[in-house]
Amino acid sequence: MSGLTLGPLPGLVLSWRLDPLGAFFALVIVGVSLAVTIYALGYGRHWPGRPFLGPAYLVFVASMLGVVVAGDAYTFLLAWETMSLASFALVVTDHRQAAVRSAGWVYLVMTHAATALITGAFLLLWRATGSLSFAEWAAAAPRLDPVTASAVFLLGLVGFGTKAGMIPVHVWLPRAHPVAPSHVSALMSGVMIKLGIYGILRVAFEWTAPGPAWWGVLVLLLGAGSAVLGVLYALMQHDLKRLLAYHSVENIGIILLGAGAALLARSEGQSALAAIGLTAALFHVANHAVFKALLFMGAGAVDAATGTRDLEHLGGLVKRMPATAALFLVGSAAISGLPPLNGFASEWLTFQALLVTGRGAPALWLALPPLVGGALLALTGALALACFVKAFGVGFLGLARSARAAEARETGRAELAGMAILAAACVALGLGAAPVVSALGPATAALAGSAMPAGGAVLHAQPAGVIAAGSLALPWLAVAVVALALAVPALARLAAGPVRTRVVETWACGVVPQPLNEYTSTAFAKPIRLMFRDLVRPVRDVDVIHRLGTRFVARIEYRSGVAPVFERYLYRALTDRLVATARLLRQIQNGSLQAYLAYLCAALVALLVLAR
Amino acid sequence: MTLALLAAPLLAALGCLALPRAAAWASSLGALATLGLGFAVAAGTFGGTARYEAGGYVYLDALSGLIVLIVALVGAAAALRSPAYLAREVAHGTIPPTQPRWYYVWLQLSLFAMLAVPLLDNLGLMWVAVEATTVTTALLVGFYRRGHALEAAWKYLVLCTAGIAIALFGVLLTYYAAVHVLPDEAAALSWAALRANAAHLDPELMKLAFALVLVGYGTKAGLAPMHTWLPDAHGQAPAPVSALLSGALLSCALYAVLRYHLLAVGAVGGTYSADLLLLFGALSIAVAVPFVLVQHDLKRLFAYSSVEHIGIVALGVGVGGRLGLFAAAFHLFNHAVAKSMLFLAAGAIGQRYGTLRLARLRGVAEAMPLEGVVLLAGTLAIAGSPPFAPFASELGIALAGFAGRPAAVAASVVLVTGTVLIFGGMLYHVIQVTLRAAPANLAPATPLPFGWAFLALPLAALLVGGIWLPPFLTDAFTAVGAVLEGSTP
Amino acid sequence: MIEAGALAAAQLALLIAIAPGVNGLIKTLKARLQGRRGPHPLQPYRELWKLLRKDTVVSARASWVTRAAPLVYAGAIATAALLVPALWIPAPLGGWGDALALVGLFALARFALALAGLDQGSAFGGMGSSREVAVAALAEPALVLALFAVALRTGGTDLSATAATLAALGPAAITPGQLLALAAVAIVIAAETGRVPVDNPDTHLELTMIHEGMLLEYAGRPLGILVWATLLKQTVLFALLIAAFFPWGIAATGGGVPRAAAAFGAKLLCLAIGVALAESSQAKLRIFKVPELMGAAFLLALLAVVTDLVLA
Amino acid sequence: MTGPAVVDALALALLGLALLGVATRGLVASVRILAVQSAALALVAATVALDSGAPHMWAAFALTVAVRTIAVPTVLLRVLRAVELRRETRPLLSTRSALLISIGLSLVAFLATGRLHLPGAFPSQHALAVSLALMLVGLLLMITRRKAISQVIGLITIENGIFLAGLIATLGLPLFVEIGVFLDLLVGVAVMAVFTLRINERFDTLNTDLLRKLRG
Repeated sequence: MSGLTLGPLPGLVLSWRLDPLGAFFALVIVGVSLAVTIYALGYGRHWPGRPFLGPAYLVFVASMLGVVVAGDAYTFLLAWETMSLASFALVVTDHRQAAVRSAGWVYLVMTHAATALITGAFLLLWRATGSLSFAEWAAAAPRLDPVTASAVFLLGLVGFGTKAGMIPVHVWLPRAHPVAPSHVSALMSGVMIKLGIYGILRVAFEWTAPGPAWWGVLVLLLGAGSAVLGVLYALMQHDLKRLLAYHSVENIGIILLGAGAALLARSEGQSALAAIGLTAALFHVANHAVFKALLFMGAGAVDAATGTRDLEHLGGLVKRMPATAALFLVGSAAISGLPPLNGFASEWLTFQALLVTGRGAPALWLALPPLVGGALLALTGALALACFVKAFGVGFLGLARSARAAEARETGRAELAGMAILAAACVALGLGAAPVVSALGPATAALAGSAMPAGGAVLHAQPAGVIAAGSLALPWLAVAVVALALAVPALARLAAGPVRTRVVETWACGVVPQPLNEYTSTAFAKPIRLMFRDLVRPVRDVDVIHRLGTRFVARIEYRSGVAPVFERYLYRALTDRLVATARLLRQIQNGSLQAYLAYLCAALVALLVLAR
Repeated sequence: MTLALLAAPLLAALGCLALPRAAAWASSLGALATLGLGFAVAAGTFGGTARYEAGGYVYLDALSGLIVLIVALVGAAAALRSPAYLAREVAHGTIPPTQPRWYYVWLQLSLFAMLAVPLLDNLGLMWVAVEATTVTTALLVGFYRRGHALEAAWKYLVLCTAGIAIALFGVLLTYYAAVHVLPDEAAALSWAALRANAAHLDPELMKLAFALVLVGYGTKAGLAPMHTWLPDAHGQAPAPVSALLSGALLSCALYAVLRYHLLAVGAVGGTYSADLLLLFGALSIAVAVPFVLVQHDLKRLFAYSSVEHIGIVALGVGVGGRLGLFAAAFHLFNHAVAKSMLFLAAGAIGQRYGTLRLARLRGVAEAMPLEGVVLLAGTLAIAGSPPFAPFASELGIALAGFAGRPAAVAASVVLVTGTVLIFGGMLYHVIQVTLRAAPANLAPATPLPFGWAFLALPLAALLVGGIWLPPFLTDAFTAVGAVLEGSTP
Repeated sequence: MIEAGALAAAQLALLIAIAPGVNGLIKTLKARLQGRRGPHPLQPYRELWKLLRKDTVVSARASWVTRAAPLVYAGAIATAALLVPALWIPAPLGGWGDALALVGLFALARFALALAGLDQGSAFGGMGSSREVAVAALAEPALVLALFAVALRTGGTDLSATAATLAALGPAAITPGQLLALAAVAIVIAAETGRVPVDNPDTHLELTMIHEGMLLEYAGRPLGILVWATLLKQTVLFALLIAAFFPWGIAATGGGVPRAAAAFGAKLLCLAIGVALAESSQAKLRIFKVPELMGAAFLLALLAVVTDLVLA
Repeated sequence: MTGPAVVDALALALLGLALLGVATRGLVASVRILAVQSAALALVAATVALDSGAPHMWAAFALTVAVRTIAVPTVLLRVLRAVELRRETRPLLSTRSALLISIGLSLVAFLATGRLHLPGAFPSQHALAVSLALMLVGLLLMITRRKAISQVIGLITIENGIFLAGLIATLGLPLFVEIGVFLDLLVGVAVMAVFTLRINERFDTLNTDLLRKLRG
């Protein structure tokens, strides 16, 4: 593949290679991009004159492929940053709005800072190995000294983690994803952030392997934190796309839980266990790519049809946009981890990975993180279910909460085709979980040293030496659920005879139900908001506006939200301090020629003393 | 040919004096001639062999060639852009119609001085040439006789004259050291002769001499903490002059520092001068950070970025090694191309908006698509974002640094950290400038002719340069690296 | 194949058949404990039969989600009923799904019902859905951690294998960790089945109900299906408790089934008495006190894990 | 007295004059001190010329007298008269601290050059240290004074230091270099004078405090 000798620096030739891991990611990129492109063919009609499939989009997709086929650090960085810049260009499509510009800037700066951290990791590897070739790094990994390895790992984890949207370096993600055109959000959230995972896997499993146990523990902690906080923040959102963006944070957390378990198992030399965790992580990468792209496209269709993404103004779309609703429901069920769809399959594998890793850990402090991680994964799954009951239930069911929503029209054929492909993929990846896991064998074998055993149609989390692990045959469960669900009315009819159905108005204590009576998105999330208030720090603000003195209430305005903890206490504090320091340092250039001459004199005197 | 190269701007200056009406044409012709001859002269040096010309007064090696190339390119761009730019200033009434003629005279004279710096073998004459650049460009900086421009020119003049005086002391000390070693007094200031005999020079004396030259020429090159004139001068000069100052003048001054660096390496040995370059390079990067983060003027923003990049080049030379020196030469070239492009874009924007205050510039991407794209992409490029060429050169320096001694590693860490912070600051401002909605009361657009040649072409070159370098340039930077490594006599 | 199908049908029929009875038993016992006569233990069968024969009423606002939800709910729970070994090992679908699949199927059922709660645009349904998913979110981590605690001893999440391992151990299966996990699962089951102190299954007071809120718009046959499926869910959870903590007596061969049936019945009776005692001795919690209870369950499960790890 | 001893004495006198300049706040007096300084420099040139017998040192002497002792002070005095300035008001440092610092700077100069071995130079002990000290003191003058004209005076003090260093190099610098340096100096001072006048015309003052608009 390296017939072309490109590269501006001496001895630095752009190189390409495709190994099993890269091939897996390339497949995800190509598959999802294909569906998204079909969708965008129709979606672009809503915004005439915008180059939705223009050069930036093509460069974006191509550079994502470039990232996974890059064979050396320089090629990788080129593709990596091209990907970031192209996606930035797409994010700021609506750049006249201040929020879009600010999101674009935050995104660009964070991704560039991340690139710098990645570059730092690469520089350390270069110092240690004298090469920029990924293959040579992998070959030299066992000889890497532990301090360098840990530094590389940490730099890579934070750098790639930023792209992946790992908490606490996630803040760009919920800003940038909602403001981008939806097909771009779909690609960014579905595919691009996964390349952060790609990088983490390369760093942790190939270039620095094998590391100490605390790496795995750290990744587990970050994964659990991202998963739980991500889903909690998602629950607090009313903007459908922002909600989906926070779910990306959550799912990255789930992927990291699998990867962390694998890292931990590998540090203990148990490659058979590591294979389960890694398979779970990779499988979830593909699954999240599929259903998150599907959901973002659905949100885009809703946005285009109703002009809003605010759940409080949606509702009733299941009747106005039945196909979109059905496809969105498939995505919702998949992301909520419901059998027999793909989300359940990979989460089940993650549970198993956490369990077997905890079981196999040699010490209590190494066993507890994966096991508690499993519990937090359960919490995440249940909260995700709550969130998508909210998203689908409030957004698509019940009564329309706004005129635009009441008059929404079904989206176009191209959009539906794009979504249908991915919805079908959700089902296929779930039912075909066992063959998918077998197909992931080469990639896991390359990274973890062994692959999960292929088990025909049944998925076995059964590492050697464990007698009774779990197994899962989603096709059969699906058959059972469907058969029994169909049998229930048949049996009831058989036993009790036919009955008639009457259609009447919903009971609302005697009045005709109004959209105002419906449970809102805010109200739906309230129990969870209160239960987890110490974590998410909700804020609310009630303004009572009076008329005629204080006797008559004209209007009550209620605003609620979540305190931006990370933004306020981490980033805002950091940037404020930076800017304050910068303002202070700007006194250097105080306009006084005398001061400038004094600097010159001071430099001269210092050098004179130094040269002595 | 070298003499022809020197004669071209001089003749053009005379032409401007003699034919006041056709001054713009004379200047443009001179610029074209300089461009062509500069290319030819530079190309002749990249083979890797050094040679004397013009009776021994001119010494040409790849390092001189690179500077000649940069001066010719940037100088030609500035001179060719000037007529349209000045015509607008005259149309706006900013300057009286009789004044441009003097502008062209000073411009061509400063081009002459800048071309002389890399060509002259004699260190004393080189000093004279550097001083001549100060005097001529100071007149250009103060060309708008507004208060701010005068203030900037005054500070520029005083600081650089003080600096250049210090450098002269360094030249004297070098002469002291040499005159004992080299019998011929004329040879005692010949750089090539000194380089050949550098090992015999008194190390203590050369240490002091290098310190003085570093502070002296460093002032001119814009190395912190002597950089303070730079943002004022770059900010207040007419845009083509800002481009010239940033792209060509700083390179010339740094060239002078590098010549002494080579002497110091030969005489003192070890890493004395390289460490000082690392120190000043890192300091320049660090000093630029706060001023880029909090900034109110577009051209000053780019001026501080110039401080940073000259620092990066100095740091690259300080790091050394084949890769580091190649990358330093590459970076010097990249900076000259990118920064002159950005200053020209800023000039066009400033004329359209009637201001350079960042708070009042908005919607450039809509109002002036070419300038907007170039501003945004060019800022990304100069801020060190892949896939543009400056990233490649910065990465090369960082790679060399990380493979080097502890001081180089530390400096590289400053490099990486500093560039990230500066990226954040520059992009914050430039995104606001380019992407906000444009004001409604903007003057109608009248694009400057050949905008693409001055803006799009360099941008494309920077983009390609991140992926592929023409063999011509690879050879050039390799040869410069070889000179800086000291492998050619 | 046919034999396996017959066994599956037998277990499913058994669990479906006894589900209303178990609830009737609990109600009767509760009433007796509270000094009332209470309803007949077979009363639930009569009510279900009545509902299944009645015409149904559907909201004009409802979509196909309202129609499909009972079927998905019932289908998912019936499938779950095939994953638990009740009288014999292995469970009918033993090799095809484990304890986590069971949790997943319950989640599927909950998802369908919670959506149905929002489908008619009524405030009560939304409230029920909202509370149902919130409480479940708190219950699930404790459940999974408790299952992990069991799995740490028995080797995995396969319920048939778990039951077999524990049954083979006999009284040695009782360990401190196991008891702590049992307590955790018991609390979770109270939440999952909508029992005191989390929910009161006997009330229809709008502002306190959780599960009933989602069913409010259902009537006639679909309501009957939903109620029966909910009762089946309770029985399946009891069976899970039995299989994961005290499966002694479960049949490994066809000959052991009668003895296993007796043992299973006795254990169900014990559970019914326990539930009745628990429901009679405490009041329903305010909904925002529920997290504390679930936190306690989580801590118990965590302690169970730690105990298992330390003692292993 | 031998040549080197005379040069040493003159060098110390130059340093003394420079310190006197630091202590002086009258502008006309400062220019006169500068002229005296330049005259002393001319004497150094003459001494070196006598001692070495090099003909072109006499050229240096002549140039010094012509440019430094006569031309430059005349230009400066004329500018002073043109802008009607008398005193350097409110210097940034008190005279006492300025003097203390200039003594400190002189010590640094002696320290930096103390160990230097000047093989080819005129055998004077202090000349090089004094020339470096003159440069630093000149810088200090520029730093502490507010008037544009004072800064030119500081700059010329620096130039004097450099010229002293140049003189004691055996036979001076090569002639063409020296001429170039002289011309440049002349042009430099002329351009600075032009700007001084333009600034005065624009701001109605030579107080550089007003030249502090460009910041940050």
